Amino acid sequence: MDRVPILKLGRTLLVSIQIDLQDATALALQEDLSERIVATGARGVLIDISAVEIVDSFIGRMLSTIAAVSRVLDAETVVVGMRPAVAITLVELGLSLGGVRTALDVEKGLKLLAAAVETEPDELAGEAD
Amino acid sequence: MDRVPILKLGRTLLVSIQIDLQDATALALQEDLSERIVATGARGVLIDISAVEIVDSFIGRMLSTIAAVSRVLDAETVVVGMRPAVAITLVELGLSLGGVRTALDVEKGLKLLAAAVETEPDELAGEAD
Amino acid sequence: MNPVEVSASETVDIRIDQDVVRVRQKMRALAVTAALTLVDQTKVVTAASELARNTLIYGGGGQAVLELVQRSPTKGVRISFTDQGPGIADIALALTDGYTTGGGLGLGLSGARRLVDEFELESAPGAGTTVVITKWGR
Amino acid sequence: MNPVEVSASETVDIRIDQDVVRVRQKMRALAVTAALTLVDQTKVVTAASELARNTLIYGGGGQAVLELVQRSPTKGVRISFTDQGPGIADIALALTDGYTTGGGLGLGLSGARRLVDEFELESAPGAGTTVVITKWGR
Ligand SMILES: Nc1ncnc2c1ncn2[C@@H]1O[C@H](COP(=O)(O)OP(=O)(O)O)[C@@H](O)[C@H]1O
Ligand SMILES: Nc1ncnc2c1ncn2[C@@H]1O[C@H](COP(=O)(O)OP(=O)(O)O)[C@@H](O)[C@H]1O
Repeated sequence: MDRVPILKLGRTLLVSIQIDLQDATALALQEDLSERIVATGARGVLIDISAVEIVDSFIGRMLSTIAAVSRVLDAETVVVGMRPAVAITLVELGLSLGGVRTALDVEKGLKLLAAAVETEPDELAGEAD
Repeated sequence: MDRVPILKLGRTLLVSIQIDLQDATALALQEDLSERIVATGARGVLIDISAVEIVDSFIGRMLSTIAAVSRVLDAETVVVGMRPAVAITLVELGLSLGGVRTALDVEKGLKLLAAAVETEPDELAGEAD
Repeated sequence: MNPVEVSASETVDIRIDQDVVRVRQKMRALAVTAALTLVDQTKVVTAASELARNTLIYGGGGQAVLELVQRSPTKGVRISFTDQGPGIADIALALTDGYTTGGGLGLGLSGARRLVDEFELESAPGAGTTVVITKWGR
Repeated sequence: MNPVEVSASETVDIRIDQDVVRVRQKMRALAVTAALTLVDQTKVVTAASELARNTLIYGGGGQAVLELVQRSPTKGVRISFTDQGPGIADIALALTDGYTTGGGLGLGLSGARRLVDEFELESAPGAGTTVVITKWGR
């Protein structure tokens, strides 16, 4: 089974899905990400799916689960680069990806994550000190 | 029945769950904490679950209830140290722990509580959500 | 209406996780050959992925047959999934959004049906399951 | 598909609160023996905890039977809960997220099902309830 690599950039974990995900790989990514969030104290997760040709209900669920798990672990997830054909298909399939934040591209996604982390109360207090 | 001890550190109540919680113990903790918040005027509650191997719907509900009750009593609750496997399982079980603030570890949790207390509610009101 | 002609056909065994990926890839290649639009390619590949996973998980494995079809002058793709698994007792229920017996999202059958032009499901308890979907070019 | 073999089995009575904790602990030990991943151990223990509580609260007590199972070459764990309680009249409803007759979160049955690989529920009003779940290694 292939494994999707996870990169760390400051307080953000970066994932770029470049392969056609088999279910076991998707599950492993979910678990690897949760572990890395806890191990690194990352506050953001950015998942680039611009190379992903289809998102079926299994992969869609993986994205929702990653978003929910990261939230429980005090990190924010953004999914970027979804292709228009994938977005249309997802909607017809019946998946809404509720709870998953999306952005157009990596740059916009990183901005969104930076904003989410900067407005945290502890950060505000840290600056006031 | 075992009882989970509650420690007081300044204006914060500290709980570290070290045992496999039976339901009655979870309920007792919920009640003990409410009483101690009122008795001590604590402004923060920190619950360390780093030793907790599973959070099922009963324990998850206990955490949500503690967070909600403390809020009503003018205190903030932070849950820290959730294991990655617990986070994934919680989400698949269907629990979102909505309303429960989380942080990576005790240190980050205490910072978060300090910030919440220092920044008075009316100051935060403009920023919230 | 003109009759449907089959001009190419290929069989894929579905035994392991990775076979679901193979079905997707072969379905994509065929959809490109049939000159489906990018959106239609994506839809039929997604539908095939859902059904291949069902064949594996609920059917205990089986086969997919991919076909290039033509009903002059329109080209299209067809894929049939067959398994000898437990079958489906209540087909209408299985086709309901959100219904699952396995802890999925319950969108595989219902969603796949929405994504294609033709959808046939044949199943009975103990007699296995066959699903055939077709997507036509525009 | 190879047949399922049972290689170890243990019974736990579920009469009091503390028995739910015992089920969790024994389930964990068995999942470790079956070499499940940490995440899969956590999932099956959590599912067992939900079902043990239902056996106690709704079933009025009962039994859990824990088994180490094997379908060559895969190992797994299975746990069955049985009670002689009032049973469940509408099983589909009981399996719906959020449905509870007892003031719970209504996630016990539906959530447990999502956490495991196989889930069987047999129940009828007056005839008690049996739930069997299985989690396989990867
Ligand atoms: N090939 C099959 N063999 C037996 N049962 C099936 C098959 N495909 C689907 N089903 C049944 O139909 C239900 C709904 O399927 P689906 O809509 O794909 O949702 P999901 O895959 O999320 O369970 C499944 O949970 C299963 O009970
Ligand atoms: N062993 C059982 N015996 C009788 N009824 C049960 C049993 N287990 C579950 N139920 C019924 O199914 C409902 C849903 O159960 P569940 O999903 O576990 O939610 P909860 O435990 O929060 O009520 C219960 O409220 C109860 O009515």
